[in-house]
This record gives sequence, C-alpha cells and structure tokens, in this order.
Amino acid sequence: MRRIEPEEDTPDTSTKEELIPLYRQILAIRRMEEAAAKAYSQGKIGGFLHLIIGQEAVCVGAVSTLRRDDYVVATYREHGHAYAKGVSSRAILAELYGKKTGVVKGLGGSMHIFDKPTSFLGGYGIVGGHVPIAAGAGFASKYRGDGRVTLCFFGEGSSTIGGFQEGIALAALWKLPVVFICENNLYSMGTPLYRSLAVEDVSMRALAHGMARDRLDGDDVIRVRRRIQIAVDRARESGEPTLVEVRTYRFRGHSMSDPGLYRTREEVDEWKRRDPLAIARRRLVDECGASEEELRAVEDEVKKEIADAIRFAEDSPAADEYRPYVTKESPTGD
Amino acid sequence: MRRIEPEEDTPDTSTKEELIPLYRQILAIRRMEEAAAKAYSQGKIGGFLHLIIGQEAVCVGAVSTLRRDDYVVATYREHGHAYAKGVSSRAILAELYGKKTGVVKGLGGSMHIFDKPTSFLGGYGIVGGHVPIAAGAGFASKYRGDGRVTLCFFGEGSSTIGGFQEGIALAALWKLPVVFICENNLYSMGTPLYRSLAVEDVSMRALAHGMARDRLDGDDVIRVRRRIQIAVDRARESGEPTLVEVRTYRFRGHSMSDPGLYRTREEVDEWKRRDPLAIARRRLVDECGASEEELRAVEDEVKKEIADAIRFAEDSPAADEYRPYVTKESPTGD
Amino acid sequence: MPVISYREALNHAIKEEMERDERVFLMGEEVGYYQGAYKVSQGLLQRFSERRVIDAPIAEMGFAGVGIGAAMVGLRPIIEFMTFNFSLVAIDQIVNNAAKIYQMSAGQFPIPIVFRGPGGPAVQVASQHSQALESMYSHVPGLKVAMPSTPYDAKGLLKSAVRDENPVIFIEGETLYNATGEVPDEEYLIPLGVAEVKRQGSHVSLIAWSAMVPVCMAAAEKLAEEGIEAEVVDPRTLRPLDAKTIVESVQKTGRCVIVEVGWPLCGYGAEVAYQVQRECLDSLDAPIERVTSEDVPMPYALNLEREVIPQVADVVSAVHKVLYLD
Amino acid sequence: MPVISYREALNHAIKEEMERDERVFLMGEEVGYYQGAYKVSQGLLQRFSERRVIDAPIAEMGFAGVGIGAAMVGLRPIIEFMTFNFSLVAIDQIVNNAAKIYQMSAGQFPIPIVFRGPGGPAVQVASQHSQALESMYSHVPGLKVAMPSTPYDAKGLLKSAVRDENPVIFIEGETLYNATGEVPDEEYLIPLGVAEVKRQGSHVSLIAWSAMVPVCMAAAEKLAEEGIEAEVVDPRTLRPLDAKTIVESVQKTGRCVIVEVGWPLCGYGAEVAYQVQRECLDSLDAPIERVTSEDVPMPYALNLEREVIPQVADVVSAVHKVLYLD
Ligand SMILES: Cc1ncc(C[n+]2csc(CCOP(=O)(O)OP(=O)(O)O)c2C)c(N)n1
Ligand SMILES: Cc1ncc(C[n+]2csc(CCOP(=O)(O)OP(=O)(O)O)c2C)c(N)n1
Ligand SMILES: [Mg+2]
Ligand SMILES: [Mg+2]
Repeated sequence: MRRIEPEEDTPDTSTKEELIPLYRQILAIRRMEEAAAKAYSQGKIGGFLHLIIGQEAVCVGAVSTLRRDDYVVATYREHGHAYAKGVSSRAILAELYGKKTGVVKGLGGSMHIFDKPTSFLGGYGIVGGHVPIAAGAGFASKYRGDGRVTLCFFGEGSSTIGGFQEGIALAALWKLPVVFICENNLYSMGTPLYRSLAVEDVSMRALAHGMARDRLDGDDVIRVRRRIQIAVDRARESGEPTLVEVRTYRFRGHSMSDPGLYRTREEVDEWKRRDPLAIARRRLVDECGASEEELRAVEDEVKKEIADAIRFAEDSPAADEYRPYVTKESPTGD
Repeated sequence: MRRIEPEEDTPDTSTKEELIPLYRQILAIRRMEEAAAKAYSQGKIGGFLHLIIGQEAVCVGAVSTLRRDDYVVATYREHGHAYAKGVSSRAILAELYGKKTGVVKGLGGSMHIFDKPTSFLGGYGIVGGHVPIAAGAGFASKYRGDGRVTLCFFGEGSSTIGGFQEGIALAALWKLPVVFICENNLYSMGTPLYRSLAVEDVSMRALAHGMARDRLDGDDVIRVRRRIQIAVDRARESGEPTLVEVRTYRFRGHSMSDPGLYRTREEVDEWKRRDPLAIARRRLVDECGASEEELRAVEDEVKKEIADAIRFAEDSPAADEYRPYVTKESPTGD
Repeated sequence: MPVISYREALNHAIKEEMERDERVFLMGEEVGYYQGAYKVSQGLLQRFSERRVIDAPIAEMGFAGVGIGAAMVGLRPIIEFMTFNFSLVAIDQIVNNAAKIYQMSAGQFPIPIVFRGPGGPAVQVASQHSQALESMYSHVPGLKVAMPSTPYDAKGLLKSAVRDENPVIFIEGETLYNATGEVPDEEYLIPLGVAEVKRQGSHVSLIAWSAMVPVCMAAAEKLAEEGIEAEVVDPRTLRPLDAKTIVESVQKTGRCVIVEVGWPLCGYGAEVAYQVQRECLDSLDAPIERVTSEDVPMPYALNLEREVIPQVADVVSAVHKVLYLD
Repeated sequence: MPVISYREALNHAIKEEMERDERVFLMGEEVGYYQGAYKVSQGLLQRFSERRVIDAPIAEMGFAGVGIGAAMVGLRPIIEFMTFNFSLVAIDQIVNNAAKIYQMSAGQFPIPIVFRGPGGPAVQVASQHSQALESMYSHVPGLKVAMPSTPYDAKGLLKSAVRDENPVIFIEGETLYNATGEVPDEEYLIPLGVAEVKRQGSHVSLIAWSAMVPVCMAAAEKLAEEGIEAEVVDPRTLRPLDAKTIVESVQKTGRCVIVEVGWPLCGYGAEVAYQVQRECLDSLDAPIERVTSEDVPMPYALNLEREVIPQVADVVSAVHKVLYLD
C-alpha cells in the first residue's frame, strides 16, 4: 500500500474538545453516504451518485481549518465537503431525492450542491472545470482584500486536464489565497494512478509555478487538519497558494454504477484497516480519554440526525420549478 | 540581459563543413524574412506576418539534427522552421503572396505552412493547439515503430495553456519520441516573461511529468545543434520526450503591426550584439578558417535565391481554388 | 436476422474495422481495462491489446489532438469521449485543427478520424451532463456529423465513419444503448449523408434523429389510432444533410414537424426548417413546427426533466397543431 | 453630436462602467500595458491601475473561469478574448459554468460577467482566425449574446451588458473598429433584446447584424437606384432575440433575406428563418433566402476570401431572387 509518511509516523496529539466534533462530522458523513446508497438502490435517488466513504477525514480535517465565510469549491463527489462546510444533511439528502426542499431545489442533484450561506461555491461535474473558478474566488478576495481563503478539492485523475493546470498557474502567478487539495484516492474511475500519471507525486505539479506544496496521508483527521492549517495560514497571511496532495482511498466504486472490479479484495481490505472513522475513534479513546458513553452519545445523535434527514427527504414535496433559474431579471433587457 | 550559460561558456568547436550549411540557412531565413517585411509594407502580403529575425539559430540548429522523414510541428512564426526542414523560399514567399504556387496554394498564408514531402506538419495559429498534434505524430511513430522523431516548437507565452500542458503530459506518460522546444524570446506579444510566468525556467514544466529537460542560450547555432541532438537521440533511442528551453530574442515586433514599444532601444541593441547570424559568421572565420571569399560566395548565392523567390512570388498566378479542400472524397458518402 | 443491442452494434463495428485495418485504433477514457464507461468497447482490449486500445488520462483536449496528429501521418483513430458533454474542452481541437488541417494544407493532410461517444440527456444527470451539441458541430465545414437511431444504422454508419477520409463526429444516443434491433451478420455499410424514411405516412412528416426517432415512432402509433398517418424521416447524418429525402416527404404530406432533444434557439431543427420552407413553401399547408427541449439547462429532478425533454404527447400535439386540430 | 469610432465607443463604455462601479474589472491578454491588441482598452490601465485592468497570460480557459469565480462572489468582470476564435479553448467554462451556475445553484449565484472581443473574419487572417461563432453561443440557455453594428449601439449595449445580471457574450465586429458614428456625450443604455430598424423600406426585409449591417445598407442604396426599397433590421442582440420587430417588418414587406458572415449550416440565420416562416407563412410572397459565407474554412488569399464572404452584390442578387427578378 502506497503510504506517504512512514508507518511509524505519529501525528500530533489532540484533545477531546478538538477531536469529538471532527469525529462527529466524519461519522455523520459516513452515515449520510450509506443512507444515500440505500435510497439509490431503492430507486429514490437517480442519476450519478459518487460516494466519499473512506475519504471523509480529508474534507472534514481540511474544512475544519476555515472560517464560515471562507470559500470551498469541490467536485461531483462533494456531499462530505458540503456537510463539513455547514450544509445540513436534510438539505443534502432532500437534494439527492430531487425535492423542492433540497439545497438547490432539486435542480442539481448529487453533483451540484451550492450553498451561499455557508460560502459553498459548488459541486462541479466537468473534471478540472472548477479549478479556475476557485482561483476566481481567490482573485476576488485579493481584489477586495477581504482576507478570505478558498479551498479547492479535486482528484488525482483531474490533475492533468487543462482547467486544473491553467487554474493553478494563474493562482501562482497572481498569488491568490487558494489551497488546492488533491484527494488522491489512487483511482480515476477504473484507472490506477500509474496508468494516468507519469509522476505519482501530484504535488510536484507545483514546482513549475514556484508554488508551495505538501503531501500527506489522509487517514488521520488531525494530521490533515494540522497540515492544511499551515497552507490556510499561508494563504491568509501572505496570500500565497499551496498545492497539497492527500493520499486516501474510496471504499466503494467510483459511482453507484461501478462494481469496482479493477481492485482486489485484499487491497480494499488493507485500506479499510486504516478507516479514518475507526482511527479517529481509537484516538479519542486511547489519547483523548473519551469514554464509551460519550462516544455512544455522539453516535446516537448522528443516527437520529440522519434518520431525521432521510424522513425529511422522503416527506418533502417534489421539486416544482426551474424556469425562474435560467436568466436573472436585470435592469436592462429581459 | 538574462543569459542561461555564463558569458564565458564556449560552445563546442565546429568545422567549415558543418557550419557553412547552417550559416547559409540562417542567412537565407534572415533575407527571406526581410524580403517578406518589405513586401508586406508594400501591401503585397496581407493578414498577420510574424517574423523570426533574431531567432534563426534555434530552428536551424534544432532541425539540422533531423532526418528528412522526421516531423516538425510549429506555430504561426514558422517560416524559418519550414525553410530549415526543406521547404523552398519560393514556395514560402509565394504562399505569403497568396499565390497558386504557394506551398498551400494561397489557402494558409504566413501562419499555416504545411508540406508533406518534407514532413513539415504545419504552422498553427491557436496557441498551444499544435502541441497535442505533435504528441500525436510521436504516438504514430511509436505505434508503427518507424523510428521517427518529432520536434515541436512553441513560445514561452504558450507554456501555460491547457493544450501545451496536456500535450506534454501525454507524451511523458506514454513515452512518445517528441522533443518540445520552447523558443523563449522573453516576450509574449507585449508581455514580458515575468508578467506571464511565475517561474521563468520553462523547462521546470517537465518536472511534474518526470520528463527529461534542458535549457540553453539560442544565439549560437552549434550549441543549439549539439544540445538538441542529445534530446533527439534520446527520443530516437529510448523513445522518450524532452522539454528544452532555448533563450532567444526577436529583433522585430510580435507581428508587422506591432511597433514593439514595450522594449527599450538598449535592450534590443544589446541582443542585436548577439545576433546569431553574426556569431555564426564570426565562428566560421575565427575557428573554422573560412575565407571571406567563401562566405561572400554563400552570401551572393543566398541573395540570388531570395531575389529569385520574390520574383517567382510576384510572377505567379493568383490563388484560384479552395472548394476542393474542404471535404475529401471518401469511399462512403459524399 | 440476429437481434442485438445498439451497444453491441457499435462494438461490432469497431471490432470489424480494427480487424480490417491495422491503422485503426481506439483511444479514450476507460475504453480498455474498464471495457468502456458504457461498455461499448467490451472485449476490445483483450482482442487488440494495449497498443490499439488505449486508456487515456482525463485530458480530452490532449488526446483529441493526439488523435488528429496521428491521423495526419496516416493512422485512423477512433477517439471516444466518455460523453459529448466533455467534448467542449476539446472542441478547439475539433473545430480549429481536425476540421481545418485538410484545408490549411491544401489537401496534403486529410484527417480520417472519428470522435464518438454518447450525446443528449441521459436520465437525471443534471445540466452539465445533459446536453445535445449536434448543432454546434454541424455548423462547422470540414466535419461530418452522424447520429444513428437504431442498432442497424449505428453499425453501418460507424463503419462508414471509420473509413471516411474526413473527421466524423459520431454522436450516439445515451438512452439508446440498450435498444435492440435486427443486424445482419454479413458486412454492410450505410453511406454518410443518406436519410431514411423510418415510417411511411401521408398526413404529416416528422423529422427526427437519434433518441427522438423512437419518440416519433411512438407518436406515429398514437396518431394512427386517430387515423393520422405520420411519416417519420431520420436524416441519420446531420452533415452532410440529405435534404432531398426530407423535402420529398414534406412535398408529399404538406406538413412538417421537426423533433429534437436539443435546445430550441439555433438547434439543428432550425436549419431543417429553413431548407424545407425554401423548397416547399408552396406545398406547405401549415407553418413548420419544431418540438425541442425547453430553453433551459436540464434540471435533475425526474419530474422536471420529463417536463423539459420532448415527450410523445408533445409530438402528438405539434402534429395536431400543423393539422389545425388543436 | 460627437462622432467617434466603434473602438472609442467601446472604450468609453468600459471606462464609464468601471468609474461607476468599483466591482467592474477588465481582464484579458494585452489589455493593460499593451493597451489592447485592438486598442479597445487604450488608457484604461493608466486610469484604473493594475488592480482593475489585468493582463492575463495565454490561458483563456483559466482566466475565463477566474472571471466566473469572481462573478460568483460578487464582482462584475469584463473578460476580453483577443478574438473570439480563441474562445473555443474556453467554451466549456462559458457553456458548462457561466451559463449554468445560476441554474445549478437554484438562483443563489448569478453570474454577471461579460465576455467580449472581436469576432467574424478580419482580412486575410486565414481559417483559424476567421470564424463567426455566434450561432454556437446563441444556442445556449443562460447566456445572452449581443453583436452591435454601430458605435452608438456598441456603447449602449456594452454598458447594458456590464449591468446585466447574466453572462453576456459580446461579439464586436473586427472590421468595424474604425467605423465612426454619432455618439452622445450624455449617458444612455440600449436594452438587450431590442432590435432596430436601420433603414425603412417596403419591398423586402434584410435581416443582418454586426459587420453585415453596413453591407446590407450599401446593398439597400444600390437597390434603391432600381426603385427597390429594402428595410434593414438589425436584431443587435441574438439572445434574447427580438423576433417581433423582425416579424413585423416581414409581414409588411412579404419578403425576407437574412444576411450573415457565418457558415450556412446551423447559422443563426436559420433560426431567424424558422421564426419568420412560423409567424409569416401567409404573408410571405417568396421563400426566405439566406446569404452567408460559403461553407468552407476561410482561405488566406484576398481574392478567394472575397469570394467566400458575402458581398453587396450577393445581397442584391438574393433580393432579386425573392422579388423574382432573376
Ligand atoms: C472533462 C471530463 N472528462 C471526463 C469526465 C468523466 N469523469 C467523471 S469523474 C472521472 C474520474 C475522476 O477521477 P479523479 O479526478 O481521480 O477523482 P475521483 O473520482 O477519484 O474522486 C471521470 C473520468 C468528466 N466528468 N469531465
Ligand atoms: C489560444 C490563443 N490565444 C491567443 C492568441 C493570440 N496570440 C497569438 S501569438 C500570441 C503570443 C504568443 O507568445 P509566445 O508563445 O511567447 O510566442 P512568440 O510569439 O513570442 O514566438 C498571442 C497571445 C492565440 N493565437 N491563441
Ligand atoms: Mg481519484
Ligand atoms: Mg515569446
């Protein structure tokens, strides 16, 4: 298994106060994704459904470094990122169900979550296409001097396409406060790393642009949080971008329609032994002295939250309008 | 002035036999470009005209390493590259005049020289768009195992756009026999290097792809020839691509319509003191023991050639057909 | 005759052409080991090896250009776009290189290449993945554009596309892959630029291609119950367009409804309407009607998507309109 | 009234809007220090500094996307394409992001952005630099498309485009930059979606936009010498289209010729023809005619280029045809 840090690398210690909320988010995302998978198999969710199960520590740890008004730009695999930024499981699941109460009123579905109140600038379906948009949010922050930071997530398979390459080049040239986070889950659909990248170290893409870079394993939410914090601070203080590669793994197929035959059972099992959810829980118990009761309380709460969110999605009215959202009324001309 | 090698760097010695033909080409391209500029100012050539005056040693030195059946793919600033590959000054100038006898029958003009007999795969007008095409020629050579090498020329201003970035990424991933040559003339139209690139060393673009790279000054045709030879040998023998940055300078504006106000007289003069034409001539006399007579003979011959080519262009019949070159007759369907 | 799916028909066409001509290769995302995102290339990697079935990274602009370069020097690439929605990042290569190199080189370098993949809305894949871009590609001289509606047409047209000396944009119906139909074992070709009357009728001409053909056939059945005989004409190739077959049908029926899944403004149907009115003005008993998707990006929710995409009922009421029965 | 050039009119519009609204900025290749490849941004860097007049590297996809991202969070970018030929490498950003984010976000994120630059063939710049792409952009819901033909329209429409809440594709006539016309000193706006009758006439309606308007005006003068009074209607905005004004003209004249510099198949004129025939079938005394460039990539040689692009004589003979005088 391709680790970045040596096995013995021990991440910084944490505290209950810090880790419990992160654990709660990882757990909630896990349960939300599982609930979505179930609903999909029941035909209650349609289209493409890309789950992030196994990768939760990356978005949770990274987004935990942000202020509410900081921006996040993500891909079609963005339920976890949206949840971590503050979008409710109700709004997300109702969207997947195509309901009027969904975060975008049933217009976007799984791939296109957008939420202005939490500065979540979207889930995008065209690989690489969202990277220049993240640079644009960073450009606006620099233009206004508002001190905001933008996080841009993408997969390793998206690190070759022009949109990505031009996006990071402009961010580096103009010194935009953006942290580009590659969630390197070793596969681009059915294509393993070594067949899509000449150099497996995605962070080396930063060298051509003199951009700061980092690489780390994504199984430990605290490690992710610490290391992304450094990049976020750099962006906030010096306005400079960073390219960070985080190694991770998706436990499920690319999307619900992918049986994932291109991976061996052994490989998947090996990664499951590094389940970020289990690791966070273990650290809470072993290092932070959290009691089983405390954790079970969190787990019950999450269980209730997701059950309620599913009920909400089920009971919500169907989506019913789309025509108002094509062209916005303008002062001049329709 | 940004040199790459230290001033005292002395390129390998050469011989009369090697250098005279190269000197002749540099001179012929210089005279051809000057003749084109004159004709343009007389209104005999239209559209955009991008001259390579000052940069001749790069295309001449680089293309001199090729076999006739090797491929060359270039930009809109390609008269010199085409000439070096074997396209006649008659065919080039007649094309600029928009005549039937032009290399592409007056359909392409200055920016679109294509010549199958010399495997010259074209001059392209969309920045970066030709780089994947060069990779494609290399792909075909690998597919067929024909041992051919492809040279792809582009400017430093074209080293950010997606077409370039994707093109080199695929060449590196698939190990295609292509040498990508950046003619870094320090300006992209009116934009100096430092405002278009975060890192001025364009060859660093190779690091992300594990591609071999090199950098050199382009004022000495022998240096260019030696160093490109290494990359061409690598491509031919191991099938691997190389990214080479060659520092050079255009003495004229970006195109005939550009007064070039963004550069100081001093800067231009300083570079003119390193005129590749003068350097080649000096080396012929100082190191290769060429006599003034020999050189004057070459110069007279070139003068005659270009004068004849201009006459040919002037006297040739106007372009007269374009409809046959839209869709090719095919076995099935129109 | 054997009955196979549209997907299999495409697969057989590629396989046969690759067997027939060593210069033909298939390149695209997931076409090899994954057997194709829509399984059109099932088995081809095993049959032809990595040399001729090439998995590409996500870089459409790059591998589209690689195909064009390879075609310039004599190979005959089939480039798969996982869907044509993703062709927009490569459209510069298609419009400025593939379509123009034969002209820019004054005929020295033909570009025999096929860009293929599914197009048009699937089901609930939302706005970025639900687009019908045929009118954009049909606009460009130097290209050919084919859009088969049946397994038989899919195989015959794709084989012709691979043998064509020009770049062919071959748009498959994403919702047609499982459609089945008779396809002979013997080899056959369908020339590009020849329309087919899919159903004879005397009262109205329905012009449709790709996924809208089955919709029109269903509408024709419904209309038949009312005693209205609709003729269904499938151009099959949008560039070049076989206007003659369409015009003859309209001259016979005097009424024309053009059905497409794309957006209305500047949709391909507008071109058909222009050509029909120019040739048939005197024989038209009613203005030409068009049925298209609504002029909106596609919503995700199934109920809304159905409202946006042309349904059988929409075609029926358009026919009623041109027959002044509404 | 002061007489200024089309180029100056655009320059003034940008300057006034940047003065009026701090959120407006201009980004593109050579727009700053170089003062614009076509000098449209002359003086703006000096007036507004590097912060608001940004020279971008050659990365259209990248800086188009930067503009979209900036618009999402409240800025109002003007993105210049050196020419629209180069917009093809950025069209995915325009079609899949700019046009759809307002919809994908269910109205949370409007995208007030202008993509502007010259379009259509210039003189002898050959096939990759001589394209009229308006029908491609007009096809896409979520976008607006404006194409002014005079200095007055250029200024009034560009100011409206900058104030519009939606992405506007603003295509300038590359051959019109030096055209002059009266432009008042006082501020004015021309709403998007309103056509203008540039010349009154009763015998035939000529529909044209951008660089084809002056061609039609010249043709109208010629025709007047024969006693034929042509009405020239300039839609000015192609999306949304003011079909009403066009239809009223054709209902009056009974004859319609649509003139565009783009390619024929799926050109914007086909859409106009469809809408006209639908509303005017009974009042049409002749089939609608279109005059377009030939269906070929543009050749370089001047004599050939002239053959390909619509000339005054082509418009005149099309009018003769619809008047049955040929
Ligand atoms: C331009 C483009 N090409 C192809 C696709 C189809 N596609 C969607 S996701 C995907 C794989 C992306 O892999 P990666 O970037 O590693 O992200 P992951 O799915 O592993 O999170 C592909 C090929 C697309 N959406 N956009
Ligand atoms: C995609 C695209 N954008 C913009 C242009 C306009 N343009 C033509 S050449 C050029 C500058 C290129 O500079 P560089 O790559 O350094 O090459 P040089 O001209 O210096 O040889 C630009 C911006 C273009 N042709 N294509
Ligand atoms: Mg991945
Ligand atoms: Mg340069």
